[in-house]
Amino acid sequence: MVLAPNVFLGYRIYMSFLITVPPILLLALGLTLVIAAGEIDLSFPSVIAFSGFLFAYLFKTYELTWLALLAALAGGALIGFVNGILVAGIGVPSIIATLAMQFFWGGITTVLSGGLSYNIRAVKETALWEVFVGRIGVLPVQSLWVLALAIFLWFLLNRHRFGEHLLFIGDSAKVARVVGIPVNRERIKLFTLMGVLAAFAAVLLTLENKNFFNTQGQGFLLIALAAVFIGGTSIFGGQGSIVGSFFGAFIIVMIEAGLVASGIQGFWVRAVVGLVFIGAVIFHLLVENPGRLAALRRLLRRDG
Amino acid sequence: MVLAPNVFLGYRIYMSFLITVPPILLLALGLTLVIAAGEIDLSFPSVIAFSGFLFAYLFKTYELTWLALLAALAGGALIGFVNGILVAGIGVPSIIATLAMQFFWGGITTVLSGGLSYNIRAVKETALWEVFVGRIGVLPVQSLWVLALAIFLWFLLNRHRFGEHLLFIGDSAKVARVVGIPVNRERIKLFTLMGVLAAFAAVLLTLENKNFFNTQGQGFLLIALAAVFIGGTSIFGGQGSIVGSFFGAFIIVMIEAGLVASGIQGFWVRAVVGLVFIGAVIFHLLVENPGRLAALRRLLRRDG
Amino acid sequence: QSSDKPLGDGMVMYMQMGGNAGDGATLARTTGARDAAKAFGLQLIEQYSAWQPETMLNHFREGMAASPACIGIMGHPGSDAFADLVDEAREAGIVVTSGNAPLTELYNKHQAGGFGYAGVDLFTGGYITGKSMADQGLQKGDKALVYGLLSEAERGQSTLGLKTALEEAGVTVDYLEISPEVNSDSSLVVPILAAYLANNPDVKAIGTQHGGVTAFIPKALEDSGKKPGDVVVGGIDLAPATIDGLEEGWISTVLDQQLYLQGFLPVTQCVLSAKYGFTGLFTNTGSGTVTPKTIGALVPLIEKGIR
Amino acid sequence: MSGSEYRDVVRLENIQMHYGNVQALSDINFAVGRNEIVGLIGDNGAGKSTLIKIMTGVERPTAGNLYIRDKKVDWEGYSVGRAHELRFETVYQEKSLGEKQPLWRNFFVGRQITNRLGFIKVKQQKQIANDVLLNQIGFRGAGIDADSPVAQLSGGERQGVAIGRAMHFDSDLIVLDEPTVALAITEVRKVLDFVRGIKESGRACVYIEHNLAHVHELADRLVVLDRGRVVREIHKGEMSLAELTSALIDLQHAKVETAEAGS
Amino acid sequence: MSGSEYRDVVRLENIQMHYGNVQALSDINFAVGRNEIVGLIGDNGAGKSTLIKIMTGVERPTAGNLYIRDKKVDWEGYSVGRAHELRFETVYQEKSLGEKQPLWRNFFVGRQITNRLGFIKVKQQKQIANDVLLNQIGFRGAGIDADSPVAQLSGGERQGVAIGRAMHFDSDLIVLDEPTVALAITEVRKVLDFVRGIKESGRACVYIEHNLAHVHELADRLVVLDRGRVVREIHKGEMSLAELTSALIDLQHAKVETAEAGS
Ligand SMILES: Nc1ncnc2c1ncn2[C@@H]1O[C@H](COP(=O)(O)OP(=O)(O)OP(=O)(O)O)[C@@H](O)[C@H]1O
Ligand SMILES: Nc1ncnc2c1ncn2[C@@H]1O[C@H](COP(=O)(O)OP(=O)(O)OP(=O)(O)O)[C@@H](O)[C@H]1O
Ligand SMILES: [Mg+2]
Ligand SMILES: [Mg+2]
Repeated sequence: MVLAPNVFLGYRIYMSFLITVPPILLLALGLTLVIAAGEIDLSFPSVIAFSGFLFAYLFKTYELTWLALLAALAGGALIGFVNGILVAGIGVPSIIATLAMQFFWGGITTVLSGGLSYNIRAVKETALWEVFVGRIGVLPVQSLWVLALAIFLWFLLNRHRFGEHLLFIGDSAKVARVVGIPVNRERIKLFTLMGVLAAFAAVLLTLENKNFFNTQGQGFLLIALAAVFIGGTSIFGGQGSIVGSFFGAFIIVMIEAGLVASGIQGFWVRAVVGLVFIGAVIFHLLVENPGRLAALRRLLRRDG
Repeated sequence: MVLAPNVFLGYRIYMSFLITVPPILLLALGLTLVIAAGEIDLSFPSVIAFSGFLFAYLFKTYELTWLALLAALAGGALIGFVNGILVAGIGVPSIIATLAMQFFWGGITTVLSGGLSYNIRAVKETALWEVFVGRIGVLPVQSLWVLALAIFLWFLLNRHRFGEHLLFIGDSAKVARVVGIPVNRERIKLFTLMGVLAAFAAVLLTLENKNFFNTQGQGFLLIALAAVFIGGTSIFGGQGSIVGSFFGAFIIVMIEAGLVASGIQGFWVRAVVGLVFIGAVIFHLLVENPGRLAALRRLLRRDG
Repeated sequence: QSSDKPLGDGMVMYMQMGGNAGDGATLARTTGARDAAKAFGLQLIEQYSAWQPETMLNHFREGMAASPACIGIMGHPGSDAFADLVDEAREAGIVVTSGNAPLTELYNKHQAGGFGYAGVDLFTGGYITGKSMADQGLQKGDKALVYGLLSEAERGQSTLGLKTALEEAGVTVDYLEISPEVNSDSSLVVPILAAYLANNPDVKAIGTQHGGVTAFIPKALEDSGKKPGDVVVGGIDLAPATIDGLEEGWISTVLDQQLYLQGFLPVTQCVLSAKYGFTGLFTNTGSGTVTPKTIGALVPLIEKGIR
Repeated sequence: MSGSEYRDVVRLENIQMHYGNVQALSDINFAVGRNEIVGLIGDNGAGKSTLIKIMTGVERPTAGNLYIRDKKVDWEGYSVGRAHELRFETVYQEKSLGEKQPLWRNFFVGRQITNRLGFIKVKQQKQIANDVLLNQIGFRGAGIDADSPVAQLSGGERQGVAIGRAMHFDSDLIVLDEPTVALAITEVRKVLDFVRGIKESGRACVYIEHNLAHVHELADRLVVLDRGRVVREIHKGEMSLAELTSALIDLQHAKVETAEAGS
Repeated sequence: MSGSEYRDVVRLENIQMHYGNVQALSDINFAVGRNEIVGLIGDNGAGKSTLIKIMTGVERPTAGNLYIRDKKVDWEGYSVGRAHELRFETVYQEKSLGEKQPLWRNFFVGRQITNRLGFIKVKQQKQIANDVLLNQIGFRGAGIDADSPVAQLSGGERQGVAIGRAMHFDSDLIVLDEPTVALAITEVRKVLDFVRGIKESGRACVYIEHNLAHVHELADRLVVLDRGRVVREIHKGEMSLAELTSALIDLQHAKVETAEAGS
């Protein structure tokens, strides 16, 4: 950012972030809850494709708008629910279950769409478009939606019974059972919620692009996860930072753009992204616990 | 397999698997140890690229063979060691550290190679080639190497002090410390070992293809992880099945080849892979614990 | 000698399709190959490699193990990587033919055995796009961004061609590499290009040979406050969004590889060579660009995944 | 609820429990009366914890029936949450606190004070938790309050929190699995007083404890488990502490002998 | 090794321990003589476990020195593994068994019997582990042997394994943090006999226990910790059990009063 002042002084670049970040942010927020509960969801890229397809198909074929939105959300809920059943009901570890489901639903989307992408330019004329991805002045409306959702999810995680249950489940599922939390039902709810959030991200993305791409969502896997981790949510569960993920999503999107704007040469960008990523996380850790550096020095001599 | 008998009755397809599987198997074996210790490594795709580059570059430019092999292994060890320092020394959770390092080393490889691929057909004339990827009759030699390594790693995990330490660390790092295991040093060793195994996979791959591709390895991420999980190693650490990963690697490679050969339409393959994957894991679970199905039924009424 | 049975009856062909089932740079090839397979009555087995060269090599090995009549390969791994494998396949009597990226050495060696090529010369394709951009009003000394995949040796050729053509026209070229995330999900390109445009307000042209990226350039321009025609844009492939871009004037020129032919022709080559021993044909499937003026007629076909 | 008519707060009938090949409980019958303190004693591994886990909804037995307030309860619908609703409160032997969570959450988890939408009244919860910590449990440790995460507590402090929680939710049946473990003398006294208080306020308690002096003094009835079976019931006053102790030691010797004879 | 000349097995000097803002220990001096059994007592959260964790290499103090057999030890090189090498053996209050691992691994982990290449002699380890389980600890539980994973054990059985392990590696200093917790009567007796045996065989022991009857009987010297400080040392015979008990209770009352006066 420091390297390219003229870029980051203009408002336009921020408006562009306010368009790109919302879908990623939605995913990151959902993942924050999932990870806080000690689980993981890798199936969301396929929700982005599947729900995006449902929406675009219903709009293009039947000119449905609000119903298409509902169908897309229901599709996401279905995928999430299936994940939940696999994880909570059958006991498949979530990393495996959701990975398999990513394959499955991604494949189903390709089959259903016949591999085609859809152009839904006409959607721009609908009220739906104005409500979700229109502009207030220069401000993209979707940024307000995700802001509201972020606040809601903060309260859900930190102030609601459901969120507390997730935190305890992530802390120790055994303890959670013993204190009377209906562990499995909460897990099913959690995955379903994640599916709905991903589906909403899919709709925002499809509306904004006015196009459904058969492969949409696949590039979001690492980015959304990285946003959560950069934000300081621990992979070990029992703790999740909605605020951290909020900023994490912006940071991860801005890193590459910032590097590009700063004029770093093509091939270097990715290596520098890796460095910035690890640097941010280490900075986090050291701020929280300055003893680490000493520990590191000690380690290289003899281990504790 | 049932669907394409003519393909799977011939010996040739198996010889082809004995070429395709070894690099994936090496990765899966290494990951089994890593996951048994409660960690994860996502950086190996970049080791495949980086070490492959070192090997190909040194061979092409200086006609080094054994030294090029050594350099490639050393490169893998370096990446693994850095991972270890980040995880054990600084305390970055391994999923984040290795993800960032995947970006970083992948980027570095692109920078170093200038984005070029290298053709090293001349390597076929070297003793190195014969020793590692030659043929004994129709049998690819690399299959013997990985078989030997699999046996060695089985003993390392199940019968060696180091393996026992990994199992305890994966079970609970706190307990491991308290019983006197040098947790962090063992973790560094573990990641270094994983780096070396991935580097060896890189060399086998590069030798067999007689080419270094700048993007090589990226397709292995999910496949190698899936092999480990299909093999029954638990994501929760404290337990790892080398034998399971061994068969898992074959199964994962054969699933797709089998589906393709069976003439299933291209679009369906991905969806069916997902189904077979989840089916295999669930089958595993139900065989181990037949009570699950009852639990599932119960769940849908009221939660325990 | 003809009979009631179609020409390819009883033949099996393994064919590498490129990326992932249904992605923009792959779909029309699949459609073409399927149509040809239906027409000739042969059994087509599709292999998708996510553009990974080492996967293409493995797919070849697996295909060879099934002893099919023919194998259609992608050129990405290069002649050297394929050389021994193709030799082996030829010895086993399997016809091999290629597409998308030329394997000149193998073509020269095995042409007599039916080794053909259907595709553009990647460098030339890029070069044509660059020329076409230069023709749309770029001046000496203008600044252009080339956004490509030089890190992938074969696919990078088209980027190189693009860059060369622009440089020959006296344009100053900035180069940016496409990251794997953008490669698999092009919507992520928008903020990156927006940032570039903000930092380089004087840029006169953007060129890419990535189909997904092409489709999103109009959005990036719009978000950056540009008007259609402010920046000369050259791209590739006719995704629905790209057509929009052309129609609205955001995109100035697009290379049409005619991917359908890259599917149809290798199957044809296979049947003809396996049945009648014809030699390999070298077909350039695309030397033309589509501009806002010529797009109209193509739209209906594109929506069916043909063009 | 406690006003309705019933004889036993809880009754288990012909309970069997297998863990894989291990038979932890065989054919157990066990009941707790309305205003009764039942001491459950027996060797390590006798099955005491397993029994109370079944009783309070943590585990589901392989066979057997459960009656609560004389009404048969379906296992399908039974869980720890349900037991809470039925006014059963338990201090488990295994850890039952979320390590990373602050005390105020641990205190109320599963029984949060919420508004109608399920949002937690944090202030109120903290206040009550602080009150219980300071006044009922009597923590004076450096810097421990409702916001401290459990991970910072000493072994005894954790045990104290678990018991304080049970004390607070004043229930009809209180199940204590070795509650005085890890507690210092004064705290032990508090727990014993608490158990006496249960009796006085007309409620029931199941009390597991290896310290015979404690159970002997408090329990109305002692149930002795041995290798998954109820081998003896002893009513208050039937035996002196010394007699009880030697009876139990005899039991163990007998066991060793039969085991040796059997092998 | 035990033949060499030294006065104290271990000595801690001016130990400070902060956890963030919490000061768990302030300026502790604590030594254990060659053939001495030291009882460490005090309230919950007084700092007993913290002190022995520092002594045995689990935690590193914020300040202070460590002397082992009168030689100063550098904290940098000190760890649980090192303490084992120096023949210190500890039973910690927190769990110290790998849940998913079989008992034979838990028994020897960190001190495996291996060949020169580091490969474990499994048969030998299992044999010894089985022997200790059956004969020394005296498990008679259904189906518990060297191959059982810890997750299957009852609370007391786990404690038994941890102590059995400490008994087996016959060391110069044995540190026991509430070892009788969760054990049944006969097992408790075994532990007490074990501690007596330590003394008889000329070795040393630090013994933390809330049951004053036990420590009072066994310890040569009692050290009383209170809120991170050593507040009292009591030598054998100096006080009767009853005096000791009331002294400790007085101490706590005094504490409450100063705390209240201070606030
Ligand atoms: N990891 C930690 N972080 C913060 N505070 C801690 C930590 N470990 C211990 N403490 C605090 O230090 C103090 C001493 O704890 P310690 O475990 O040594 O007590 P103890 O004397 O063993 O008590 P008990 O008899 O209950 O086992 C306690 O107040 C505890 O809250
Ligand atoms: N999850 C489990 N899997 C297998 N066996 C188990 C499991 N839980 C308990 N057991 C076995 O069941 C028996 C009874 O265990 P339980 O915990 O009920 O004993 P307990 O009477 O509470 O003992 P303690 O006094 O030591 O706490 C033990 O032999 C134990 O090994
Ligand atoms: Mg118990
Ligand atoms: Mg303690």
